[in-house]
Amino acid sequence: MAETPRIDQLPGGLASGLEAVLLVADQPVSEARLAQIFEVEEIRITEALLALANEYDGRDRPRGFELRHVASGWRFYTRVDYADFVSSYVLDGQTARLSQAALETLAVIAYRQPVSRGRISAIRGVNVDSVVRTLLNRGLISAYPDLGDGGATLYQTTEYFLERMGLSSLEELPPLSPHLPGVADLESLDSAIFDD
Amino acid sequence: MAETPRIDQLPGGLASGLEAVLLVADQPVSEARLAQIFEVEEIRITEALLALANEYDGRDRPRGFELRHVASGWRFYTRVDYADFVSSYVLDGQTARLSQAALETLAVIAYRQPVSRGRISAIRGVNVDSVVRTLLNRGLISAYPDLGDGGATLYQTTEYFLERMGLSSLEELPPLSPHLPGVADLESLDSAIFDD
Amino acid sequence: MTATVTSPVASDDAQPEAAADRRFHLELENFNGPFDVLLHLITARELDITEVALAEVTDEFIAHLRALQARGGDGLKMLDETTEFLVVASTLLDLKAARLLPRGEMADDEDFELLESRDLLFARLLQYKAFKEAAALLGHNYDAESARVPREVALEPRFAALLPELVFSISPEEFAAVARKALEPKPEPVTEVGIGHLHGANVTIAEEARALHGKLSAHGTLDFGALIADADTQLVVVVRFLALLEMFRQKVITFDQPDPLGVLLVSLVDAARLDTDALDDDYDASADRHRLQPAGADGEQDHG
Repeated sequence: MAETPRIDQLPGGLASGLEAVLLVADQPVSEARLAQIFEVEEIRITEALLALANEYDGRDRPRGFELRHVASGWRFYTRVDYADFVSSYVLDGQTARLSQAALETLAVIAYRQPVSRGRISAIRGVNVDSVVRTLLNRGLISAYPDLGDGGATLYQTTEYFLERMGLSSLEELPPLSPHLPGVADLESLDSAIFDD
Repeated sequence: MAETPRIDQLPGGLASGLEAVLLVADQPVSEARLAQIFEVEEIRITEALLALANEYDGRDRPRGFELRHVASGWRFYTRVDYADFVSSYVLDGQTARLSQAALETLAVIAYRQPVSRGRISAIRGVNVDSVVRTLLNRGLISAYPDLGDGGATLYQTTEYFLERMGLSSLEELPPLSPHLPGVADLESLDSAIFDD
Repeated sequence: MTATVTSPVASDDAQPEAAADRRFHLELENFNGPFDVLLHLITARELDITEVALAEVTDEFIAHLRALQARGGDGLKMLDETTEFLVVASTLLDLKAARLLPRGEMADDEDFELLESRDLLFARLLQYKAFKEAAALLGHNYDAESARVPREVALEPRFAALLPELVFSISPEEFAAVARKALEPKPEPVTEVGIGHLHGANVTIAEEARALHGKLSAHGTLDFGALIADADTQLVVVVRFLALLEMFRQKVITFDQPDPLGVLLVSLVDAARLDTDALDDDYDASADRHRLQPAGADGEQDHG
């Protein structure tokens, strides 16, 4: 790139360009995609985003919005401090809480995906049909693509799950309790008893 | 109002509070409404908004967004200088066809309007947030006028939808078979799902 | 908040007289199944999960099971729940029984089996505990994130206008067909959680009883080890054991165990008494008879 990228010829430069694009984004936007749009190196995007996020957090005052990296990219969010005011403006399904049963089921799916309802039931010791339906409706889990082997439907968490949990990837999930036997052991444990 | 309003006790104060609410506002928000939300005099809202708009226009750099007063209130818009980049983001990956998911969602809205996203999700068994946004962007549906009851946003089909369908009114939509569950049944279905 | 489990009766801790009254009384609806109850019972006693005072916990657990059954309710759901509890309860009972017997040397396979079933129960309990902790973390994250709202608003008109003209040529009739399909009640997904996973796909007490009957008819007397030598899963072992208990009740066989924790000999006494139909009635809910659930229970699933 010998020429100056177009974005650098504008008064606000890359920082303002990123603000504009992220303002219309209705889902996280990856750094790679932004690099393509602005025709600059990805590293410049990363640096600019980090600087922006930093600036919003309080160069002169903490802004009402923050820039966060969740799921697979960056997105504008309202800042927690103003949650009361925001929620008095928007009241949607967003804030509906998850039941204990839903959270436990979600945890099993998050750590064991892709996983069948039978396996989840075995781990939780109860039937999970209706809870799985709730999680599907909420968009927190989805059916794993059919393997075509006639096996039971498997479930996995979605990108939206990552967003809702404020995680960038599944790797950020904290490890399960250290007392737990190794994952491999449990797999065999599960299948020894509960395979149907 | 003898007491200090809550918003003035927060680090970013009214300016940041306004940023937060306007960030998630889907349509222009009136100064009266904002005054209500923040429990301050309307004149303070007006002043704060003007100051913000001014700040975005260039105190240190022209931001990628601007705050504009349109007919019914205030809203964030992208700054026109960056329109090229925003367009290339918006157009990327857009198709001229409605996906099957979008079509089904549209059908549910057409026959059950006005209807909330939660209800559509319950009917379709998946999260429909992004599909609903696509339909909104395409002008096929619109938000039902706010009932002011703090309930979830409801959606309805638009005139443009009728035009595209070649219909002159909703009554011309072919009737569905009589065995489909009536609205009452769906109510109970929904509550069963959401109470979980 | 290390390894503690939120106790639905935690408020009782504030009252000394409630702490003294260690009797088991819980809001059943607060629990998420047998592991939840078991965990609660253990933590309520501040016991190390690996050194549970089995006898006490077992008694309370059985009491809980009774309460659960007394509660009644939707047939299939009750059956599911009850059977889940039964698995845990029977394992606990097994272990309790072993504790009551004199401690001996590890004599044979049965001891190992007992140990194995204990380990299995604890492994499952630990596993559940780990997931419960993970759930608490996720719940915390979820609630924290609820305080942030992502920007997701409709496109500004000038960008919406840029979108390629929609190809949208569907007749009203086709559109109605789409609506019909979308609004139709979805068939319930096949439940995988009947009692199928308890008995495996095709392990039933009646069948195992028939098989055991066959073996015993051929040999007259066999020790338990021989009767389960070809069992390829723990489940088959458990089911055969239950089958033997039933056969004992029907006076088909007798048991003889010369030494504590020694070899368990099983002898056929009256082959003609075996009534496997009765076993179907009692145990096999996937057979045509459904004695354990009210006739015409709603939400019955098709297992197939």
